[in-house]
Amino acid sequence: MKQVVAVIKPHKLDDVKDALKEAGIQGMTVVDAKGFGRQRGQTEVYRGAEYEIEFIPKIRIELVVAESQLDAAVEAIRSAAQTGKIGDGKIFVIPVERALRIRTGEEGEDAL
Amino acid sequence: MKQVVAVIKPHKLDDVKDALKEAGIQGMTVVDAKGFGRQRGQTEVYRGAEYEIEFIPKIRIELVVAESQLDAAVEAIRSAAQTGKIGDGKIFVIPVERALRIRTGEEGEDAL
Amino acid sequence: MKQVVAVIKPHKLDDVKDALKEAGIQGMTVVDAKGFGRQRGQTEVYRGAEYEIEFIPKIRIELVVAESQLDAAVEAIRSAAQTGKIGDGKIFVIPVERALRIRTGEEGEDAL
Amino acid sequence: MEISGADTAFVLICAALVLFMTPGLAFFYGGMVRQRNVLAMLMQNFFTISIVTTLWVLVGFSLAFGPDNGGFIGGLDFMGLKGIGQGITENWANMWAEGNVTMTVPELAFMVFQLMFAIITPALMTGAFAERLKFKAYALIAVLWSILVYAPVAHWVWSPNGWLFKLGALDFAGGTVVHINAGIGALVIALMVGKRKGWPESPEMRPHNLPLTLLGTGILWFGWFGFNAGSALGANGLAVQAFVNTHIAAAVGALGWVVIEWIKDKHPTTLGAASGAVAGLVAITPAAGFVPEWASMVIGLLAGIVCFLFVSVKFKAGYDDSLDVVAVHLVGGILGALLTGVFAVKGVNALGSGLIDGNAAQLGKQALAVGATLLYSGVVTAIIAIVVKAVVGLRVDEETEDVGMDLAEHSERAYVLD
Amino acid sequence: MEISGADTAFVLICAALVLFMTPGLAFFYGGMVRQRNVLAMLMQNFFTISIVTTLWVLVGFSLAFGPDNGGFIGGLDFMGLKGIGQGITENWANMWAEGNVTMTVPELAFMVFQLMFAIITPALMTGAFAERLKFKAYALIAVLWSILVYAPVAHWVWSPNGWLFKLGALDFAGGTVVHINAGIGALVIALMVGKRKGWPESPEMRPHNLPLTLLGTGILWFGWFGFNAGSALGANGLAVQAFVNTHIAAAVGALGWVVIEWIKDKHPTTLGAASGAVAGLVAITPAAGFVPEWASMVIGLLAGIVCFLFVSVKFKAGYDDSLDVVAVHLVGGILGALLTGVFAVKGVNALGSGLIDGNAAQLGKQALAVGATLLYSGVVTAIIAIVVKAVVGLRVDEETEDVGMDLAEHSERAYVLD
Amino acid sequence: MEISGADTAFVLICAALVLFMTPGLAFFYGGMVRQRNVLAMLMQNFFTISIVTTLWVLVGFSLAFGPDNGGFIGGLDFMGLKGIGQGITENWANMWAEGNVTMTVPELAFMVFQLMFAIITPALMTGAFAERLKFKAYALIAVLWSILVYAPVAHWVWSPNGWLFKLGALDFAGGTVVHINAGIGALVIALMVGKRKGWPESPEMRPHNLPLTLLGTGILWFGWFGFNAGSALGANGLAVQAFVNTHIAAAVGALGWVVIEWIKDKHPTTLGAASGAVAGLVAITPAAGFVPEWASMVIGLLAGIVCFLFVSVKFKAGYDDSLDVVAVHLVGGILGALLTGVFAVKGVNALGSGLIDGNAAQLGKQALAVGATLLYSGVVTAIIAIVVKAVVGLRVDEETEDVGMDLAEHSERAYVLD
Ligand SMILES: Nc1ncnc2c1ncn2[C@@H]1O[C@H](COP(=O)(O)OP(=O)(O)O)[C@@H](O)[C@H]1O
Ligand SMILES: Nc1ncnc2c1ncn2[C@@H]1O[C@H](COP(=O)(O)OP(=O)(O)O)[C@@H](O)[C@H]1O
Ligand SMILES: Nc1ncnc2c1ncn2[C@@H]1O[C@H](COP(=O)(O)OP(=O)(O)O)[C@@H](O)[C@H]1O
Repeated sequence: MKQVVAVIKPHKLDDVKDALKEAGIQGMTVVDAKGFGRQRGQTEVYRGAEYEIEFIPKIRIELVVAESQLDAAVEAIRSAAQTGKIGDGKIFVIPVERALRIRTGEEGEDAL
Repeated sequence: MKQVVAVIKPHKLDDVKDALKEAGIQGMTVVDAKGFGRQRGQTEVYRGAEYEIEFIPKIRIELVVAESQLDAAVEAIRSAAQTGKIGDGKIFVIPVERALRIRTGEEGEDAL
Repeated sequence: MKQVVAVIKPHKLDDVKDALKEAGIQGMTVVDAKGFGRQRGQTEVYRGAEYEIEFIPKIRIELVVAESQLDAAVEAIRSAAQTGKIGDGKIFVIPVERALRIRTGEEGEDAL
Repeated sequence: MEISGADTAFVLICAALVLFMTPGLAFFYGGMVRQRNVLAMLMQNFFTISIVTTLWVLVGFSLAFGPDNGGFIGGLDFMGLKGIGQGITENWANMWAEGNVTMTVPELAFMVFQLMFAIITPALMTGAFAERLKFKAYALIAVLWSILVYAPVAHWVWSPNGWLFKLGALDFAGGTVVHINAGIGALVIALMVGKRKGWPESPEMRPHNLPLTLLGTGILWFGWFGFNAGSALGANGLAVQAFVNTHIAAAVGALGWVVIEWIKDKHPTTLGAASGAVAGLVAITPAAGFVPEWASMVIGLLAGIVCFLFVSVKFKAGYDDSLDVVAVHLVGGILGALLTGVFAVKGVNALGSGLIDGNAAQLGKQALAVGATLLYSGVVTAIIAIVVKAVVGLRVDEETEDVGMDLAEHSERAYVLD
Repeated sequence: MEISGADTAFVLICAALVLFMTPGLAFFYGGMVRQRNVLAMLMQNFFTISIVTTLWVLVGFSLAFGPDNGGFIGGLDFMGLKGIGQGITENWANMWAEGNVTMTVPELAFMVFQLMFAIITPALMTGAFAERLKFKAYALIAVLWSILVYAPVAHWVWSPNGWLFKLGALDFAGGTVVHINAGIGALVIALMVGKRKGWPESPEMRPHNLPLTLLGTGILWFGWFGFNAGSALGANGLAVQAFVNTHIAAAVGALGWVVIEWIKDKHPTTLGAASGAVAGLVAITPAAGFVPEWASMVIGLLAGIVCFLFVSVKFKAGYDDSLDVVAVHLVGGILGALLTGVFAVKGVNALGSGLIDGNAAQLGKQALAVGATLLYSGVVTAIIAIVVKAVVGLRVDEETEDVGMDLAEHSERAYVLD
Repeated sequence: MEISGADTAFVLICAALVLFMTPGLAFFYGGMVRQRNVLAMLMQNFFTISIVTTLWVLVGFSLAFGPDNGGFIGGLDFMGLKGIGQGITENWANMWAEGNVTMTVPELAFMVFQLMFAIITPALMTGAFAERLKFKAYALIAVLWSILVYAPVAHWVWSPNGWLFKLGALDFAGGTVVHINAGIGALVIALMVGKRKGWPESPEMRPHNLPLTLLGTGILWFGWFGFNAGSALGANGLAVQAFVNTHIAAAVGALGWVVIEWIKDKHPTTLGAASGAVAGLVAITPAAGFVPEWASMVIGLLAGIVCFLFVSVKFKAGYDDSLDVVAVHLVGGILGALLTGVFAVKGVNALGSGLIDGNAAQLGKQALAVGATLLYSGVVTAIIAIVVKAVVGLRVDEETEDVGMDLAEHSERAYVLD
């Protein structure tokens, strides 16, 4: 099993979710995040004082998938999240040793 | 060392924290999250327009534990977070290569 | 590639970001978190009822770096985030198998 | 009879101010509950306006101020506001003349000013059983309570033929009718619906939005000028006196609460300042048009201290009065009602004179009014709660408590923040 | 001529109340949009105050209430408030005498009271095209609309020489001038600017802060007393009647909306209570000083139910009226204008009598006033929108819609929470 | 002496409006600080009400309006409001007659109306030293400042025997007494307490809740009608004039600020609209009852532009005036005081005539009043701050600044959101 962590633009969440659903992914967990990277943030101005905000609103998605679904999941995210403009975000893949469904105690791929 | 990531129902946080404390776990980091899975969200209605909200409020807990404490930690979370109803959440275990306590610079299991 | 997860004090975020920038790190993703650990929270009092709040506001930083930059990144975070007082937080290092830039599809260290 | 333009302008604006208090109360309470229940709190308060307005027009006003039945309740002559108009009829003037009251504002102005009081009184109760009473149950309680509890007690105290009015009990703007009445009702319902899950140990039970509570406090303070000064029913010296006393008691009430908590708990808090101001306002309500300014200071100070100290009783006694309606409104109301009997002086208002003015008997009358309200409201509220429990149940189920009433009862979420 | 102190006090305070409604409206609307657009919503509303005040002083007041030109528009004699002063000149009094109106407050008081109406009317429209209209475009629309649409329609209905005034169309406080006028304008602009990206399927389009919306509702309700009762232009029995009717319709409007949605959607909602109250207030506006209390109940109830049912039309018809300005203000306004023609009775106000008072013709006059306003405002608004589109464009670009107007248009972020 | 019902109604409601401004100010400021300090901000403002009310009743009112001592300060005859009652005594009337003022409202009404001004003035200062001044230090400063600075300056300007009153300096509603007074005091304390950690480079110093700030703006605007129009002390033509001028200046002030920032910074902002409105309100305060409407436009416009431009001075000069009390209140106040000397015309108010009315000398008097206030308030505030620093210290420790004053000083958290 692998953990896929994707950082995407907030307004792409719905598209990504739909793409993952279509790819047969059953679950994911998301959190609101702020990203720092090449993308320049909108400048904010309060009473004439300018603030270059280096952290930009992002969504962090995390999903654990079976090895067999990994490529489909990554591809689903990539294609749904891509706008082609700077700041589209990243996908990382991390190894997972165990997975467990709290409700039933099922382990492994059954838990996903 | 292992990283335990658990996604649980928000109102179970206190119970889980207490269970982990009892199991001898000294620290953890939590974030507010939204989960997508089998559990159906509450429908929201605004001026007659219904919204099926697919993302449900969850808490994401993350704790790094020594190998020796792993099973105790997983079990503590599982038993405290379980309601038996759909949406209880998941526990994932991920390998950790290094740990470091910022204050002292201690490394490894001493850092936890 | 490695994922560096750091939990730090909120008011240290700017310092840490600057230190990472100087260390040549190009990107990171942060989320607001609450930490449980040795540090005691401020007691809150509402109409005479005292609440010992065990969860303390923290910032969780996550960055994926090339092996070669790992030590520099860890050191940058450690030195910038350190106040020497309890609750400074932790740094964890986790193996990453793949990285992908959504915009371009680049993979591996090029994606960072 | 002639109406006075100045008095009419004043009473109308005051009525608007009192109406504004109910949203104010909603925010005051809403900020103190957990995020997941804030809309439920707002809904109970806003919806009270709808329920009570409808009932008051149909029958409540008549029960409270219609021609008297034995000093206990008004008749049905004014049902649907029959005969209540844009002027002052002889009929109406005569009724008030019996109580030595001269009306200078249109009947409908008096009606609507009183309506605003009828609205806020049941709304005050919502703080006690917050975060667990079914909306359906609350709606039913509000209907029954407004007719069976509020209207009679208002009649006793403010109708020129009410038995407490005739007895000479003093209640300028609603110490008994509003605060004690709501306070005891709130306690009874809170007891019957039981404690919130996790109360009192859970740290979750913290206010979710104190700026919202402070907003409510600001609106309440502002509106309370209408409540108390408007109760003079004219733009005269007495209104000014009530206005000044109201402001002083609120300010000193906040001072009292903050100072005592600073000493006891080591920190002065904004919630303390807000609570103390409201405690001062509650306690001065019955006294506002009867006591001199220095007495308002004393009343405010005592209210701030006593109400603060009383809050801890709920932890010892084990009843879950979520937002301290008992400590603030019941205790503050009783304090104010009794102290009116102490500090009223003829020099301020010819109609009332208390202990320090050489009239010890007044204190007895005040105690009687307090006791009668406690007893009547307590018993009838209990009966209402029993009936409502039987019909629709009082309490939401456990899952609703976990998920929050906003989603489960109202299908809404208060904040959708990125 | 003598001015009346009581009437002046009343009208000034009412003017302050009406001004307070525009921030209230900003919060009512601001709470309903997505977080990323809340400041844009607030800005459009607050800035309307600046734009309209400037124009009204310079020229708008004169166009609306200056010496008549054929019943259609006022002359420029009062430009820059020339001749409008702290008292009542003979000139001014005579102008009103032609319409059988006796003025008892200073000219400037009337001017500023009317100004507050001129402000809120274009502000009402902002809810319809929320979350996508460029600020620059809105500012331009507000300038043009205020002069080309609002001023003439106000003249028709409220100037003693306006053609609808002379015809005897009844509009106590702005059913046609304010609500229908804004409602049809809002619809036209919403149609021209097009749907929001993702509407209606995206679950993102939920209100981001309902307590803010409820705050707006509380302020609107409070301020509406100034709007309707103040329209009596004096502290008299008629003001009291309007006050009472206003309150009743708001309360019953909320009741109506909540009950019908409870039946249909299974849940009573706070947004429903808020919406119903506003619907009731809209519908009673033209009627407040003409109908008896029971009719206010009927009007409020119908408004709550009809406006709720009408909300769904936009989904079927496919126009994106973001915050239901059409369902609430246009439909509520038409309902109120027509029902004024049904329920007006001489016993309440000698100036108006409707169907139930034996004067069926009134209904025709009301329909004519409605139709004329719809036609004129609809057409002129369309022309304005076409012009503005040509000059600066109407709609923000897609990226702005994604990122939010607060950041893109105003360089600000509403909340910076830890 | 007879009191006027209309004037009493008006002044009482205006007093309520002015009281409401202090919570309004709390939200205006509270929205602009970082989340971790919002409650501290609210607390300082709300608690000012308690402190000043208590002191004013005990001694402040007497010092400001008691029988004169050399034009500098009032005597102690009215301590504890002795002799101040529900009517108008001959004594009182005579005192005012010396200044050619005729009082038509109860003494207590005047007292409480003035009290509301005494409250908001120190509260205005809290914006300058926000996010770092100890609560204990603030409380002490408020006590001393209210007696040693506010009361004397109020006496100079508004007591019929004050030296500036006699000199003929014009200050309709508090340009010197309120805004310049608070502005210079704020600057002195801000300088003494030093910069916030991280100022000005940290992006953290952004407003945390602009809708809250806009709410404060709405309340301030609404309340300011009471402030300025109420200063006519009666419901008369002059009150109407002041009301209209106030509204115009606020609206045009917002316009001025937004337009200049739009040009300079490329974006029109909601905070700019809010700030400009307040700047306009500040500048019109001394002038409201003396100048014609067109002059209010000029004053508002200049205020919006000048105050905006002045904000940047703090970055150059290096003083940390957190929320721009200097740029808005000090600069706006001076601008307004001087422009009153320019634009006052006898046609508006027989009591004042300025440069354009052929009375150049008035400008000198205005400058003298400004200078005297700056000097006196500046020096005495500095002494107070030195004393308070010695006794309890001014500044919170670094950890408190990091964690936030809400938690460290008040043991509370503003928002507990899921
Ligand atoms: N090395 C990294 N580790 C973790 N997150 C990163 C890293 N680099 C970028 N990110 C995240 O990805 C987002 C987008 O990166 P950015 O450099 O702005 O553009 P792009 O995605 O086009 O490369 C950032 O805002 C940040 O949240
Ligand atoms: N594959 C997954 N990866 C990450 N998180 C998941 C995954 N599947 C489920 N979750 C999280 O677990 C929560 C519960 O899952 P759900 O399918 O609703 O019920 P259950 O826990 O009973 O299996 C989800 O809301 C989501 O936050
Ligand atoms: N085992 C752990 N796993 C994950 N996060 C941890 C762990 N232990 C501590 N933390 C995080 O680090 C923060 C600081 O830890 P704490 O024990 O308070 O002090 P210190 O950093 O000085 O050891 C905690 O608030 C928590 O967020």
